[in-house]
Amino acid sequence: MFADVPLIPEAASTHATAMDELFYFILGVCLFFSTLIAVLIVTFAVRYRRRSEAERPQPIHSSLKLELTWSLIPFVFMMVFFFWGAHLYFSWAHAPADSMEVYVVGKQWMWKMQHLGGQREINELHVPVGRPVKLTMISQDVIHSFFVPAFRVHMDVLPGRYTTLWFQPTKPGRYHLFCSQYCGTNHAKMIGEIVVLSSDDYQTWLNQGVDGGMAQAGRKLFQKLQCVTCHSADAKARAPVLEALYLSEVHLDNGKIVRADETYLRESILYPDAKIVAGYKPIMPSYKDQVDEEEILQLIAFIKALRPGQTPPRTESADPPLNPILDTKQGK
Amino acid sequence: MAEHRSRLQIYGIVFVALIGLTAVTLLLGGVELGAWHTIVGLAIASTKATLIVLFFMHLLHSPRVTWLVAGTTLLFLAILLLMTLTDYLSRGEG
Amino acid sequence: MSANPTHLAHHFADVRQQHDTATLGMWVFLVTEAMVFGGLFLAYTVYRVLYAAEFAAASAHLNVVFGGVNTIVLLSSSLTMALAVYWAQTGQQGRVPAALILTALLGTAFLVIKGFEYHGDYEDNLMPGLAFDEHAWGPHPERVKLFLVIYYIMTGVHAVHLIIGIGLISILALMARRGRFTRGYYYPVEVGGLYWHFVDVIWVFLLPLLYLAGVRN
Amino acid sequence: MSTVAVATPQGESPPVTRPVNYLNVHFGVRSWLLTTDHKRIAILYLISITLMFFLGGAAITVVRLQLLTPDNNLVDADTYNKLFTMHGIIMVFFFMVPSIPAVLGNFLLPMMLGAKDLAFPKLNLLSWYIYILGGTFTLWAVLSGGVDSGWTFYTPYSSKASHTNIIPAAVGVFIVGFSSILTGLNFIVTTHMMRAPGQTWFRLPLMVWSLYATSIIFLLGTPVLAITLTLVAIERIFQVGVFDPALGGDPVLFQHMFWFYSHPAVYIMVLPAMGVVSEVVPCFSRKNIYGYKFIAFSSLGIAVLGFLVWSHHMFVAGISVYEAFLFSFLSFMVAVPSAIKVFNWTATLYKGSVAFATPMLFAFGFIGLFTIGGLTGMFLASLGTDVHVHDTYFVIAHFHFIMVGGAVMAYMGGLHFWWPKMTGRMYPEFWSRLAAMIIFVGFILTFLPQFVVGNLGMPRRYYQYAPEFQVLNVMSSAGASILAVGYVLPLVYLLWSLGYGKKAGANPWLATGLEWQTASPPPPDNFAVTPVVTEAPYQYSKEVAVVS
Repeated sequence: MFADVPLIPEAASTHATAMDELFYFILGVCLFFSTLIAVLIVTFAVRYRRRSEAERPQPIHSSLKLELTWSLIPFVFMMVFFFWGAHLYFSWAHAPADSMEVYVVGKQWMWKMQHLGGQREINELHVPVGRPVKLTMISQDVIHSFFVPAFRVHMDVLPGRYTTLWFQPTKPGRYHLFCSQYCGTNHAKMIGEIVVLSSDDYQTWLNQGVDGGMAQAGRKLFQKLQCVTCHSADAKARAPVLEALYLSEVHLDNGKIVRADETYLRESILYPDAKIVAGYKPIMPSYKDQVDEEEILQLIAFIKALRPGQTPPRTESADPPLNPILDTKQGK
Repeated sequence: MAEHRSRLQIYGIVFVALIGLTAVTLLLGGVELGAWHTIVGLAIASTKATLIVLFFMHLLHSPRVTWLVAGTTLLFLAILLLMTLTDYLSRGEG
Repeated sequence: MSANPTHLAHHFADVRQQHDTATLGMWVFLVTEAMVFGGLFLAYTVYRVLYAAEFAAASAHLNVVFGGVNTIVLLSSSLTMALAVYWAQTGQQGRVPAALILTALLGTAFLVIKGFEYHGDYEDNLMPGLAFDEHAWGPHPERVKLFLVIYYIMTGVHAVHLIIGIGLISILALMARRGRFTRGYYYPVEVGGLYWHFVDVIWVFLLPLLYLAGVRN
Repeated sequence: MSTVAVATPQGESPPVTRPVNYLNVHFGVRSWLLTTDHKRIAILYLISITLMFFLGGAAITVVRLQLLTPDNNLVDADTYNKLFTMHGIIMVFFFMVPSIPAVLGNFLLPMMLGAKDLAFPKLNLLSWYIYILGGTFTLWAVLSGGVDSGWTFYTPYSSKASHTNIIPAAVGVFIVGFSSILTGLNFIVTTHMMRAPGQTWFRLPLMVWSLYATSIIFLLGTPVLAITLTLVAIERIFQVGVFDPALGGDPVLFQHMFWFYSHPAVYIMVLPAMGVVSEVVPCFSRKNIYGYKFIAFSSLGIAVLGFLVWSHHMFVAGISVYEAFLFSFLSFMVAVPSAIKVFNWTATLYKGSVAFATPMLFAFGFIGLFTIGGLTGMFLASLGTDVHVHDTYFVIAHFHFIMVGGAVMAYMGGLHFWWPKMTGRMYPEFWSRLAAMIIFVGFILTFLPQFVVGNLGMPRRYYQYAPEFQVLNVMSSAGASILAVGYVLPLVYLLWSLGYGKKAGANPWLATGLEWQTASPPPPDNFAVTPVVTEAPYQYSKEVAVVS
């Protein structure tokens, strides 16, 4: 029974190896100091135990030198912990530019993943070994937290706002995914697995039953919702051309300039009047009640992928929308 | 008695100053001052609050411990506000 | 200083100690009050930083005339309160009840005006949940509502404090009429005054923050 | 000392004269419920928080039973969530926060200062009634269906998603906050205004310094929690936006406001514990405390720095990277004054005359467990490692080492140390030493495995878990059962000692400090004659006058 009781967590990402070094360094320092204090207390208590009720030890007055010593030595160690930890956190907070992107929606009590290639998963995420993966996450209801112990990564998933997380798996296998921010009744069941595959296996997995990429799904939505009527390829149309928009600078009618990132795109779909592009009128209706978080992510994926000349023609007959539900029980 | 009359005079001056500053606040409400709009408004409010605390609440003639209490309050209000705002003002940076 | 044994609690050495203790006690209590409002000021500040435009727009719709008049009413009540303390302290006990009653009346006037103001806010569709026009505020009506909610909470919490204050001052007025206070024993008036002035100080900050967040024309 | 011996009331054996003390000066329920004597109020608090402690303990017993197997169905998910919420709310707000301040602090502070009572005795009684009112609301919330938000009340779960009794529970916590505020106000004003002649700041026992520092936190932190819970309640009742992102709010702001109180609340629990240890260690080493001023100022340092570290609960909550840097740095800073204290207590033992009486055993337990708790805090303050262990059992283990291993140990130590003073009776030494050992062993067995299982990745608040975590959870549950024995045992023998314990003299430990210079139990006004203080505390090298 005890043979398969792990005592240290598996390390399966680049973060994990980097963090473990710091973890064991802190552990070593802490063990040293707690042992030191324990040994001192036991030694003093035994060595100076009361042998007679008449004992009256001499008073000892504190020495400034000693006080400063035991203030400064811990302080130095703590500064090492701080800078080392801050360094790791900084790299943890910034995903490499060539990361593979995956979109995650958390809801009570399941994880929904969408790949750019259109693959959708529930409570499971397949990723290739050795590539950085960046998750863009949002919650549909309360706060959740995306926690993969083997990768040493952890990030809260908030309603109304994107948060991101990245990791680079180092060995194939299946790893726990936990929701670690208490989210209600089945919090303990909001669990899943990250499946890390070798490159070949990942290719095989990718080719299984995919019906169009995420951007493709977004493209269909774009037509279905009639976005294309105004956001056409015509620069003189009623709404801005969206080609090559992602991460470009947008000039607003109030003179400000914003970067067209995911947050901006999301806001423009839900609250079109919030930021008006210079030269256009605020005529776009809000799509707040017509799209859910997953569909917003599909639209964003479409806009991100939209290169010059790729805006769908207005006349193209729209396909019927994809059935976006993999899990029919949880249908919305 | 002369000292008493002078305290009444001080109250009178403080009151007039308070009313005057209120009038300034209200008048400035219609003036475009840009970023200074809020700063001026709060500066006037702080001045008024200081007058009330120093004279009406007798802080000026209170023992050191009262100053300590008042100072501590300001310090921790500043901690609460500024250290939370640090988060909001630096979000999206770095 | 003549110790008045009927007012001196058993655990104090003399009247002076009792007076200073009570005064310090009120100051320390006001620390907690300041932190209560501190939490509200924090919420206000954070959302104002995030939603400056909506806050400015919504603020400009509040009735600054009521706000301004109420400021003057409250400042006047602070003056009468300060006078009450002064007269109690200098032995002019005969004047204390009138000053206290005037203070309480001014406080009540503030609340009445505030009531009219709330009513006006209701008629102007500035009351989320009861009367609010979702379409009158551009793309982000929820941010406007957030401002209004904070406005009602801040003024509401302030009003609650004022109501408590009016109660305290009325009791003090009653005690003063019955001749309870002397030059040596007037700390209840002093302590009540501290509380009253504090409530005034809070309002002094609420005026520019709530009514003048944006430029008015 | 000079207690006045007064003839006992008629009807008892004539030759016995019994001094009037706070317990026998009046009798009857009314004399207790309307008392303004700080010592009686302390006893009222003692009874109430003991009740709460066992209620909170009962809740966690079921939790530990549920966690014996990975897919246990002893209780369902909802019940489990309500149980750990009940445990958290009761233990934090109704036991830990008032424990040492409202019981030992209430009893001792005026005596340590040489005063007859706290500055505002009526407010003191009021604070107990407020505590009872708050407790009633919370218990009502628990009994009429329960609360499942966790003691942290995170929005938007608490304000929108939860269908349980959030409002009454929040109202209970809101109300009980005012009990802390009144206690803190009383302590601060009393310390400033009511010191006996000659009782200067640097002659104060360190317990007073730590209670003073604690009171600062009570006053500055509690109101922010009160208004935060009010905002949650407003959002929930009127369905208007304050923190809900769907209504324009920011749930992270709730976390800022909540932790502005709730992180310093940890120091509310541990600072008074440090005060107790600073009294017990010199007494049973017969030494002046080493580094008096460093310990005194480190208490104030902890109280202030404790307010500058709250965002370390939010490193993965979506705050800015720079905010995280700032708060990580400050979190390490607050460890320095704690380290200073531990080293100074250790140095006090050096060349002392160490006696292994029960309070000292608890103090040793405190120092050891607090050190482990403090050092494991390094993993949480360091950004790199917190990203992994955040919201896992590692955090649970860490704060239980501080709060239970630290604060409860010291509370038990203090209760034993001053028990003779409070009751006039000695507790049985054998049983109490046994209890101290059982608690220590049970504690280690309960919480050490939780560090391991947390590092393995077991999140907190899970009613079922992955099978590989089972062995460690079984160890933890086994430890908890030992711990339960350790806590029930003192309840039994302390009650027993009320009737059968050996009579304690005024100063059974030959301790210094004004509270030991008056009779046990003390007279209603504490001192027959107002004492005059002429020297620094902890003069253990002098021959202490034995008072009977």
